[in-house]
Formats: sequence, C-alpha cells, structure tokens
Amino acid sequence: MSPRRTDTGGHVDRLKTIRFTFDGVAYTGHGGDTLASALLANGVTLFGRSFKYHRPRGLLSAGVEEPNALVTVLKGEVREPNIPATMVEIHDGLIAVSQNRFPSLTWDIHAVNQLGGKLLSAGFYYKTFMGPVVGPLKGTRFWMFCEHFIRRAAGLGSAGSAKDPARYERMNAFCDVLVVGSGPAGLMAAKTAADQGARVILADLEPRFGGSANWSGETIDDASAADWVRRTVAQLEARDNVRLLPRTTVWGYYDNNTLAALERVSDHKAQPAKGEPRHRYWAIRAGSVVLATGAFERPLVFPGNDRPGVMLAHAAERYANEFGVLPGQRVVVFTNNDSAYRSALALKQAGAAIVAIVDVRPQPSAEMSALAGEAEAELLSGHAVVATEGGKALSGLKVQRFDMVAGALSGDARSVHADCLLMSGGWSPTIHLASQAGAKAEWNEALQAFLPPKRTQKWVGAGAFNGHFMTLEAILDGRNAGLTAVGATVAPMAYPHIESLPCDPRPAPVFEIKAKGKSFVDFQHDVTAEDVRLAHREGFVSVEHLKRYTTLGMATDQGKSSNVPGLAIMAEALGKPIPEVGTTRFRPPFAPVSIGSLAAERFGDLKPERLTPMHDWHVDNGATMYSAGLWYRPMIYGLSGETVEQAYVREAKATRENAGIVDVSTLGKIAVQGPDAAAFLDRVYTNMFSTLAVGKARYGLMLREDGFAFDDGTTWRLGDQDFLMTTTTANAGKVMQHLEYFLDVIWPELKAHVTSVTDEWAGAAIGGPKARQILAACVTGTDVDNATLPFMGIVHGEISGVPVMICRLSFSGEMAFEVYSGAGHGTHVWEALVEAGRPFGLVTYGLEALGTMRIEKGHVTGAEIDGRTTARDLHLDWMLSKKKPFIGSAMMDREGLVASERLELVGLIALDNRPLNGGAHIVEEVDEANPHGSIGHITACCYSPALGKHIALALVKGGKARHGTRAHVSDPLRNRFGPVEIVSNHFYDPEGTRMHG
Amino acid sequence: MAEYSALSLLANALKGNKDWKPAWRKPDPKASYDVVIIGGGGHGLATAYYLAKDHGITNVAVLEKGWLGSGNVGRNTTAVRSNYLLPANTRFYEHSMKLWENLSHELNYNVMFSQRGCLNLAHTPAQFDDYARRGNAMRHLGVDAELMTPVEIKRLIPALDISNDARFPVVGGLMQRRAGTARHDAVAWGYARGADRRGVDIIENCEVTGFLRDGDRVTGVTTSRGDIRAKKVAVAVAGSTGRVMQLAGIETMPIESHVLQAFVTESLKPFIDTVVTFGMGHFYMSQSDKGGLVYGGDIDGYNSYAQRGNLPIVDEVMSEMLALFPGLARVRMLRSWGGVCDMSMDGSPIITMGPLPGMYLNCGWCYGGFKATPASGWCFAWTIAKDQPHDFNAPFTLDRFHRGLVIDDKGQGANPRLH
Amino acid sequence: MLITCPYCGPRDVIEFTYQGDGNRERPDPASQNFEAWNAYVYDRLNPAGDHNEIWQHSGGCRVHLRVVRNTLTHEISNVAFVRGDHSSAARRKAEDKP
Amino acid sequence: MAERQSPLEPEFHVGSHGNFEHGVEILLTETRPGSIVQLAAWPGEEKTLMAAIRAVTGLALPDGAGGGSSDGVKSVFGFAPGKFTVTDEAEGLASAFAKVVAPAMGTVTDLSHGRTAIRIAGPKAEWVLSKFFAIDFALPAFPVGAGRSTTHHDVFAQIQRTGTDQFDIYVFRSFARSFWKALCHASEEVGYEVQ
Repeated sequence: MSPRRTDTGGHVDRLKTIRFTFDGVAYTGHGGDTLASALLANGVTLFGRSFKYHRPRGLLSAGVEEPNALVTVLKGEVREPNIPATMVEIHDGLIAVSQNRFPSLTWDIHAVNQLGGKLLSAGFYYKTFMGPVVGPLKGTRFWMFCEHFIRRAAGLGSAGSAKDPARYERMNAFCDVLVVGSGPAGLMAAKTAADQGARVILADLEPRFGGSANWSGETIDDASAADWVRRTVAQLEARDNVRLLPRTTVWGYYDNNTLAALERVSDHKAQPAKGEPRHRYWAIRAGSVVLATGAFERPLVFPGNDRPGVMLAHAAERYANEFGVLPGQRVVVFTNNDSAYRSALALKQAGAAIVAIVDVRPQPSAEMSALAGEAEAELLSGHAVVATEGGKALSGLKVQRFDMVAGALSGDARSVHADCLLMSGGWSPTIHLASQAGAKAEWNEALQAFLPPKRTQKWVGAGAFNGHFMTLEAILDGRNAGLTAVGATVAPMAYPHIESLPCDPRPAPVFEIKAKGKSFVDFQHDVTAEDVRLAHREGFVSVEHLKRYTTLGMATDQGKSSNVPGLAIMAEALGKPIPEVGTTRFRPPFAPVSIGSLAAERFGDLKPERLTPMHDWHVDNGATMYSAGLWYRPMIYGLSGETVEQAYVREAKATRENAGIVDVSTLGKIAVQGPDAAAFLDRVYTNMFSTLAVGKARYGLMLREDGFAFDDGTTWRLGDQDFLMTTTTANAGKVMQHLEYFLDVIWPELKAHVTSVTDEWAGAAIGGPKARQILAACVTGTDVDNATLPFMGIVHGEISGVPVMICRLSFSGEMAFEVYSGAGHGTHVWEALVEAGRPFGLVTYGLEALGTMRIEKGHVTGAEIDGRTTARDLHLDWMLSKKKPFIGSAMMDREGLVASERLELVGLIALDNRPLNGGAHIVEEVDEANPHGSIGHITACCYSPALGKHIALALVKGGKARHGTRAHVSDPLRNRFGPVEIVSNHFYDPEGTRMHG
Repeated sequence: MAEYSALSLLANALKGNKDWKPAWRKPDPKASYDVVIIGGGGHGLATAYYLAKDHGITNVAVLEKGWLGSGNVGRNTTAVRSNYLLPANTRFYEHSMKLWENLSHELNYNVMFSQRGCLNLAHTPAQFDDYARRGNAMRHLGVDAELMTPVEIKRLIPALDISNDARFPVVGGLMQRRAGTARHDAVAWGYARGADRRGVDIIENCEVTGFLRDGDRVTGVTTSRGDIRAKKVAVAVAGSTGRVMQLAGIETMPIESHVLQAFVTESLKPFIDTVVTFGMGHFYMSQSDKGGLVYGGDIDGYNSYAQRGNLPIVDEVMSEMLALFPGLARVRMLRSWGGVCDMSMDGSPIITMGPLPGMYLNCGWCYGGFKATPASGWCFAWTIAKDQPHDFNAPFTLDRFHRGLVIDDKGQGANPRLH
Repeated sequence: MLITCPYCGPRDVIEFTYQGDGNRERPDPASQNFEAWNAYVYDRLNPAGDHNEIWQHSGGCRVHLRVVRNTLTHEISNVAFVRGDHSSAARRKAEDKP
Repeated sequence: MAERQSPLEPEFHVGSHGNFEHGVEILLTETRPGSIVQLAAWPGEEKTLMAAIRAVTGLALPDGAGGGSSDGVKSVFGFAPGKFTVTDEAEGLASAFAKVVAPAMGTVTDLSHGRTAIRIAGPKAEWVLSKFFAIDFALPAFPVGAGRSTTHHDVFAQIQRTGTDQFDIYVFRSFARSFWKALCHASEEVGYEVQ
C-alpha cells in the first residue's frame, strides 16, 4: 500500500492495481483514483509550477477548479496539455508529465523570476520594453526582440502537431428536463422529474454520481449518503425515460435552453472500444434545466497560501473519504466558517492528527468548539495563519492573534509544525451556467457569496447552487425543482431523515490576512493581493479592468476560486461594498472543452465531397481532379509525362480541330415551373424569357437588387410552364435562395415553384467541328441536323437506350451541344459518347481547357462577375431590357455604377510571348522598383492554342477606349513585368461563325 | 505624471510599487466642452488623443457608458493588418499600420504591437490568383505583400497540415510581414492615458440618453450624469451606432449590429508565430504572448446587441481550426466571448461629418475596427477639427451607398451578414 | 438558439438563413422613386429590442418566416410564415400536438 | 434500358462492420426506388393534390405538417407546406402524376435520379441519426410514416420514418457517397451490416 493510502474507506478499489507514470517515474494507484489522488497517495506533493514566478505548487483542490496541478497527458506523439490532475482518471499505461518547468519540476530555472517579484508586478510589461526611438531597434523591433523571450517563458503545456487518431462525436439530444449535477439535489430532482414521466438527462462532470454525498459522511434515511446515492442511481438506471451521463461537463448555456456538454467517453480507458469516441459533444435541447451544480470552496488569502500542502478543506475531506488518501499526517485547519470543522473531523477519523483549528472568528459556536474537541484539535479562535514554511512540501506555519473587525494582527507569531494546511474561505455557488444564460448575479451579504441571477431562461436551481448548503435543504430543493421543471404543482413532502454535523453556512467576512509576504489570489497566474491593490492605485478599479490589468481570473480555472477574494480585496481598497465593484459575467465554457469535441464528426472530415455522376470514370481515366467549392471536377486528363499546360493545350486544340467532351454536371440547375414561371423569369433576368419558344434556350443575366451583376447562365423552355434554369457552379445555392426569397417574400402572388434539380441531371458538353457527326452517330429518336436542332434549340432522343435531352449551345465557341441524361445514366451516356467520338478524334477535356476556350471567346465567369462589376463593365448591357423592370433595374444606373473610371472587361495579349499570371495588375508605365499606377488586373489567363499567344481577360479602367493600345503587366509578387496589347475580350471567332455552323 | 520606462519600473519596485498614479483621472463632467466624443472605446479615445495632440483641441470629453474600453477594443482577436483589395481601404489601413508602428513610443505605453506577419492561405489556384490580385494591389500602393509556397508556409508554421490529402490542400498564401497583433486593452489604456495627460476628460459610467438640439443642429448631449453642451458632438460607438443614432431621431442606418464570437485556448508554449487565416471558410488565429491561441471566424449572422452568440459558429470555427491544425484536437477552448459589430452594407466603415449639423459620425467597422483604431482616431480628429475629411477617409461617406460608390472588398453587395 | 418553424417545429438556428430586417418595403418594380429603392436596399432599422426579421428555413422546408426576436436577449416572441396562405398548415400542426 | 448507377457503389461494402460486442445494431442499405417525385400544390390546392396522391398511389396522407405513410412499396410524406415527396419501387411515377396533376393544382418534379435513398434500421438507428441531425427522433415526436426536412451542414436530407426502428433518408445524389461514408463511420460504434 502507498504511504498515504488509508487501509479502509473511500470508493477506490484497493484490489485493483493500476500502473502509470508521472514525469517518467512509475507509480501505482487503484481503480477509482484520479491522477491527483493516486500521486497524493504515493506521497507526491509537488505537482506543478505557477505561470509567472514558477513557484512550486501542490494540489489546491480535488476537482475541476484545480489551478495548480496541471499536467500533459501523452498518447504516443499526441499531446493533451493543461489537464488538471484532479480530472484525470488513471488507467494502465497512462503517461502524464508536468509542465512549464525547465529542466525539471523539482529544479526549475525560471524560479529565478521570484527574485524579481516587485519588478514583475501587475501590468509591468505595459510600462517597458518599448526600446529606443531611433536606431536599428526603433519602431517595434526592440519589443519583438523581448517578446521572443517572453513568449518562451510564458505558456503552460505544449501542443503537438501530430494528428489525434481519436474519434470525436456529436450527439443531438432532446429532453424535458436536463439535470446538471448529481449531488443530493440533482439526484432528487432527476428522480422526481422521472417519476412524473418526463424525459430526463442527468449529467455530472465526475465519473461518480452523488457529489458531496460520496464524501460527506452523512446519512440519508438511515443509509450512508453514498448508499442512498447508489440506490437512487440504480432506480434511475432502471427507467427508460432517463439518460445518465457521468463524466459529462455541461459547459454552455445557450439561447432557448440549448445546452452544450462534453462527455469524456473513453479517456479513462487504456484503449477505446472499436468505433468508440474519445469525447462526445452533447447538444441538448431541454424543456427545462435543473441547475444543481453545487458550490466551490474559496481559499483564504494570506502569505504563503500557495505552498504545496496547503489545500482547500473540503478537498482534503474528499481525498480522505472518497479516495482513501490522507493529504497529511499533521493537519492544521484555517477557516472563516463552520464547514471546515467537518473536514477536520473527517481527516481525524481517517487517521490524521488535527494539530489546530485556526478560526478567524473570535468566538466560534459551541457546536464548533465541540467538533474541535472531537477532532482533538486545539481551537485557536480569533487567530489567523500569517506564514507558511517549507519548500516543495509544507513543513510548518505561523499563527498570530487576529481581530477580524479591524483586520489587524497582534501578539507574537507562533510556529506550528504541520505537513498539511486546510483552508476554507467560505463557499461560492456554481452559478456559471445561469450567468451564461443571460443575467447578472446577486450578492448575498449573509452568505458572502454571489447567488443565482434572476431567471432569463427556463431553469430551476437546487441545493448549494441556491446557497442552500445543507443536505436536507438540497434534497427538498431537488424535489421541488424536479416538480417545477415538469410543470407539476409543488406539494410538501415528508422530510427525509438526514444525519449531518451542525453547520451555520454564514462565513465571517474575512477574505485576506494582511501580513508580510506574497499572498496569492489567483494561484495559477500568480496574482497577489498586492497586485490587486496596485491595479487600484493605477485606476484599474472596475472589475473588468482589474481582471484585464492583473490577469486575475483569466487562467485555465477561469477564477473559480479566485474571483470573489479578488473582488473583495478591490472592494476594500475602494471602500465600497463588493456588489458595487461588480462581478464579471461568466461566459462559456464553464470548464475548458477539447477542440476535437467541438469539431466532433467533422474532425478530419470538414466538408462533404460533392461528386458528379461521372466522377469515377474521370478518376479511372487519368483525370487530375480539381476541388471547386465542394465539387470535384477534372482539371486535365493528362497523358504520362505531360505538364498541366501541355495537357490543356492539347485538349483545347483537339476540341477546336475535332471535338472535345467535358462534364458539366456541376452547373446549377433549377426547375422553374408553374403558370407564372415565365413572368417570374422576366422579373429575375435582365432580358426577356416570356418570349422564348418552347424547345428553345436563351442566355440570361441576373443582377442583384443593388444593380450589380449577380449570375448568368442559359435557361431552357421545356414546356409552356416548365423551365430548366442553369446557373454557374459556384452560385447555384445563392441563386436558388434568391429565387425562393422573391417567390415567398416579395411576389407571393406568382404561381411558380423552384426546385433544385442539379443532381437530377448528368450533363456532358460536346463541342468542336465534328461534334454533330458524333451525336448523329449515337443519338436515336431525333435528328441533330441544323433544321431539327438549330442554335439554342432543344431536342429529346436516346443514346444507347437511355433518354437524353440535348441543347445546342456553346461555351467553347465551337459547334457544341449539352447532353443531359438522368444522373444514374450519366456514365452510361458519357461512355457512349466517348465511344462514338473515338473515330472522330474526340478528346475528354477538363476545367483548364474549358477555361482556355472561354477566355479565347471572352465569356465571363465568376472571376469577372465578382460582385463588384456591372453588366456594362462586362459589355453585357445589350442584355438589359428596356421593356420591363427587373431585379436591379432601378438601381443599376446610379452615379457610382456608371462612373467613367470603372473597370471594364478587355482582352490582353502578351507582347513578350511569356505567360501571364492571374491577379497581375496592369499599368501604363512599368516601375519595377516602385510599382504604382494600377489601372486594372488580370482575371483569367492562359496560353491560347487558337491564337498561339499568351492571352488574358482583364478588368481595366477605361476598357474599350484602350483597345489597340499598349500597357504593361505589373506583377511584383511574381516579378513578372512586360508589355501587353489591350484588345477586345472576343479573341476568337468574334462573329460566332463556328458555333452557328 | 511619470514616464513609463524600465528605470521608473525599477525605481517604483524599490519603493514597493506604492507611488504609481492612476493611468487616467476620473473627473466629473463639466457643463460644456468644445468637443464631446460619445464612446470611450479605442476609436473614441484615439480621436480625443489626436484632437489634443495634432489639433490643439483639448477641451474635450470622452463619454463612456460603462468602463473604458468595454466595447470591441476589449473583445477582439487583436490582428493588425492592411492587406485589403480596394485602394480606399488599403490606403486607410496602411496609414493605420504606420501609426501602429510607432504607437508604443508615441503613447509611452507598450501596446505590444508585434509585427509577426499575417498569412492568408489559398486552397485553389483560383483563390491563389485572387490573393495575388490583392497582394499586387497592395504593392502598387507601396504596401508590403508577398506570396508564399506551401513549403515556405510549412517552414513558417510547422503544425499546419499542408498535405495533399487534406480536404482543402494549401496551394500557397499571401503574406503581409508587417502585419501582426497588439495587446488590445493596452491600446485603449494607452490612448486614454495619452489623452488624459493632454487635458481630455475621460468620463466613465456616463451614458448618453439623448441629444440637445437647436433645430437640426446638435448642441450637446443629455447623459446619466447631466446635460453636457458641446460645439461639436462626435459619435464613435461602433456596435451601438443604431441605438445612439436613434436617440438623435435617425431611425435607419446602412448598418446592422451583429454578434461576432471569439475564442481563446488555454495557455500553450509557442505554437504559431504568425497570424493565419483559412481560405475555405472563415477562420483566423494567432497566439497571444501569454500563450493562448486567439481565434475566431464568422459572425453569427443575425442582428444582436447581446454580446453573446450561439453554438453553430462555435462548432464551425473549431472544425475549420482542426482542418488546418489537426494536432490541436486535444487542446482545449478556455473562453469564448461575443462582441457587437456594426456591419455596414459594403463591409467598409463610415467616418464623416454629419448626418446632422454639429454631429460627426464614425461607425460601420464590421470586424475590422481594432486595426483601424489609430487611423480612425486620426482621421476622425482631422475631420472634426477641420470640418472636412482627410483624403484617407474621404471615400468613407454615409451617402456612398445611395450613390452607388460602395467600397465592397468582398463583393457581396448590400448583405451585411456576408461581409 | 431555436426557431419554431410553423411547419417543422422547433429547429436549431443552424438550419436557418437570416434574411434581415423585415420592415423594409420593396417599391413597386417599375417605381422610379430612388429614395425608396435606396431605403429598401441599404437602410436598416436595427433596433435594440424586438426586431421584425425574416429567416428562411433553408435547412428544412425552405419556407421564409417572419420572426419577432429581441436583439438584446435573443428571445423569440413570434414566428409566422411570411406568406399568409400557409397558416392553415400551421393550424394543423398546432392541433397535431399531443 | 441501362441500369441506373448507384452513387454509393465503390463505398457500398456488403457485410458486417464495426464493433460487434452487442451484436449488429444497425442495418444500412440503399433502397433504390424506381421513382422519386416531388409534388407541390398552389396555395389552397393542398387537399386536391393529396387526393391526387391517393388516386395514384393508394396512400392516404394524414393531415398535418410532415404527415406521411408507406405501404412498403410506395411512400409519401409532406416535407414543406403543400409539398410532398412520393416514391415508388417502380419507375414511371412522374408521368403518372403528370396526367392527374393539372397545372391549376400544382407541379410535378421528377427527382428519381437526383435523390439517393438510404435506409437505416435497427435498435440504434435513432442513436446514429442523432449524431448528424438536430431533430428529435423519439417515436412520439417523430411517428411512423412522418417525414422531416433537415440538414447536416451541407447535406440536405428528407427523412421518413418507415418503421419503429427504420428510417429512409433522401439526400442529394452528389452528396450521397460522402454521407454514406459518414453514416457507416458513425455506425461502427454499435456494429452495422450493409445489405
């Protein structure tokens, strides 16, 4: 047995031995141990180093509020830094290491910082490190030089870059009642609500339900409190309307009773089961919430209160009663309230000697005196601890007479030999979630604590959360809360019989003992009482300024134990009552949350992949896939040894010489149906669609309401009341929402329905001089000659036994056809077309060749319709109907949209025969050393096989007026400068003879 | 008042730090001022500072309804950059950058401006070209910018996943080396101290409840601490612009107030030495000197004055974070908070005279306000002092929307949610 | 935040797309009143308190909803279809509830 | 006619997968209906359209939002006001409806290729679906026959409960493979069989 493990008592399984290491040293513990309890049992006193001064630190607490004992847990190369040892359940093979120390926890070189204590006072860094005003270290350089070292000294644990192999998951849950906290109040609330038939979720951040009942030593209805817990939990487990979530921290209270919780599913296991997540993120939508979150004990602020061996009184009680570990043999208790007397007695019963109980109150009650007697402790009332001694473990302390009204010490300091000091500064209800839910906490003078705020959402409080610290109160509260939460009438109940020690919950209003030496308020961040007073002197007196200036409450524990003492010290300095200094609003999360859990199922799978029906064919046939939004599209079908440029030039060239085929299934497709479909399209497009004949398609342009260009595409009239609209791939979703908005909100009188049919159709565009011959070779059921299928005509037929719809339209500038078939037949039709095209030299081409041919034609895409350009800028003003209003028509002629200095679409030809770059700028005169005078930029560029030149589309001031003039590309980022000729954007076959055939 | 320096720090430490004086006074409001500035945030304080320092106007009050710096200057992700696309923005933010570069000296207050660079990651060749367009636009205005390859990026940020099997592989990035981060609170405190030293009254816990009017003309304000007359009333309350303008009878503005959440992890040893942004979503991150990773993403996307947001953005931001840094799955989010942003109709700010006589307006900062603080104050002070805008803020008028002279860096049109 | 869609019931805000100030009135399509157009496109009420706004249930039934939501507390006091004609469906939903 | 290609094919691995400690608790399959049709009524024509649905499919639609029913071959459910999804194992449903749904009643949109139907069944079906969708899958909240429109980030889904432990999920074809993979991944924890 380990040196500090008691022979009996607690809920650890002494028959089960678990092996783990801490800082490379092998230890053993038992089933049910935390890393903290197991190490404590092994006699370890030094757990970590503080942030600023690197002071040695031990355990302050036994729970989630632990500021000192932070460790990094290692799983292979994957690191989990900053975990409180109190929250790590040990398992075989656990590897934990200490942090923020060099070279070791015992000998930490940065402990030298303690010598500069006064110099490193709160906010010192704002006053120095500014460096010289002139010379090589002027500006920000000196600061950045210093910062380099400051950053390395700061920080706690280290994160790694190895990907976590663990699985994280989200779970969406719904319930009538969520009970947070499973102490007597929470358990009672859950049971009551469940008995009423409500769907209940009970969550507790500890592995063991029961909260204080696990260590209070009390009895409920003649059973030990722990047995009462076991019985109640068993009843809940048996019900199918109750979900029990141990190891689950409810960390966020969001709007409309949406709560976020983190379940640590398998951290306590050596290996998760197959498919089992490490953490599960519960998004819980609760009808109502019972907040039974208990309270945190507060430390007292006095010199040396941070020495290893000084801990919260109830924490020691927990270690003794819940884990069977004695934190010390010679124990002194220092308190301002009654609750610590029970702790003293618990340690006494577990085998420690209680040397003294130091109580700041001049006259503790008779009951307390009796308890002190029972603990065989010397009761030093009207005294205070003024110093502690020891290095990496407590060896003794000094006690002095204390007048709590005057806050004055008197008489000689007396030394007491002790290896453990328990302190209790009163209790702060854990009101974080209620505060997150929206309101401000209220100060209660009697309890010296902030009590829950007024209710802003549907929650009910119970137990210590309400400031009701006694178990009987908690159980009554819990029952009432359970009933209230389900909307039942609260009827009186038979009081349970509770055996507990006497305790007056009202502490003395003493937070700090002013004596020589560093008294810590925020342990992790090394904020001392003196720092708080310095903030006061410098005017940082509002609670937020105090926090920000001193970093009080901003450590990993978020001030769970330090906020109230810090406020109290500031209030005293200001001469104001505590509530006038204020309290900060708590924000999510209640306790730190793994980022993996928040990404949940999207960790490693950020976005779904969107695939066209022919995707597998492309991959199987050598396509290099390009990610376009969520879609994957072939970029090139490279032959072995080909560069990207060689491939697309070959593909484009072959298309213009013979024929090419490209997958256009990603184009947005929207069915617009109904008696008013045509009228609707007239309103959303700048040009007319009501005049379009059935069986014909038309190119259309849409503007936004503000008059700028929005999207373009062809729309096909399949029937009198039946249109198939196509959009650009990128804007498909936006256009859909745009149409839905107008139909639903602006023109509800129009009888038109819009439905996304993007996925219904597979689309293949086949173009080139031989395209028609290829179609003729494989299409049945219709002719494809010029008479049957004129430019912008639509026919229905079959390819290889599958129905297809063919529209003759062209993006490439060649005679071209878009062949649509049901998506499930996409590959079948595609293969048939490829096969039919083989004798004609048909190539498959990808986005690069598609882009090349569209640049040659001067068609615009998203690079030009970039949300800042107008129809005029793009020379699409011919599409702006004057016969009707349309979306954007009223706004498109405003001053700024017709200004002469606007950028307009032009073509560019590189006069130096070198490749151009997308995003290069255009200037009239090149100045490589000092680029300036941009008149525009390149939106898209390529090598044009048709022209044998490097060409580009560009948006340039003056636009058309510059046709035929010379300018220069200026691309300092890539050091590419050179002359270009500005030309029309229609490089290739401007008359369109090829596509009209 | 004492200068701050290493020497004064030492001298005071030897005296037990007993002699430090308040960083700014806590005066009661006077009955009248030459200029009253509504809003004791970064922009209001900077305006007061430059009014006093550059224009000799010191009979100035800054009115703050809560504690100084309680708005967005105290709740942002601290990035400072001037890497904009459109010239009006680039010029303005570059002016700000130049002021930042000397700000600690100027204020005798270490605002910890750390020029650690800001890197925008590109994930497709098309996006890379977009960034090239932006970078070249910057270079043509004399602003530093460079493109980086994935290999260079990996060297700079070893923890970044640049593998090809990433859902959105990194194909390159746009780097502005002079960009960086600053200690946000210190900026407010430094300007407050600087303005206070030049005679400006900074009045906290003083809420403006209405405007004093003489016909159309604004002649002062009513406050929770009494009426205050002023020759000029300047409004710098981004986040609350709608509320304050409604007090002046102006019902609608080209602004929506939206909540933007931000996050910080527990303190870590140095993990990333630059500011980085994700290109296939909305995510940005840097590391504070204390060691916390400071990061955020998109606004929640609905009108709010609540300074708190909801879970969808939390989840989205964390998912994008891990897409770039899969090693951070076990690191823990420590704290989240929300700030209220004035989202304007084109994503760019407003610094202008008017809209009422005697009134001056500074608003619409979207989520670019922190980095703008020095130039915003500088330009606003100029505009107030000279009754005309400086060239830097001349494009940022209120009537530009109606005239179609929008400055739409993202090209999203009149949809504030998307800027 | 949950929005109770009259058709789909309470759903998380993630399923909805915000479409902004619902007080704006679109001028008649042929109107040449530029002030009214500008006000419609650019000017927003942006109150601190109850806000009449439009949301699309884009991740559900895709219908547009008129929502009254407090911008200080996020509390939602009313949700209805923007187009009145769906109210019959909404009533049916209400009767559906056990 | 050529057989329709499933978008799931390369990721459709028939057999048992995942953790079998407690047996197979999830069955996954693609139902591949011959017809998936969307019907949408003009305001005021909902009842007439419902009657037309009954005439064509023989399925009576219960009143109310999201109401639906299924006979194992044909299924129908409401997914939006006045809008319904109807499926049939056989092809040709769209043309059957085109004959009876007059332009004055509403519109018929054939989505037989555009949506992929995935069936998840078993005692853990609610559990696994709750990992993706923020809707209440409990039987009282989501009765048999009823339909729901919802979304998992970019993946839009219509879900019909076709049994106490069985749900049919209709997703956009282009997203189907990604969603299928995610669904399999999420089912590993409880053990699943692809049929």
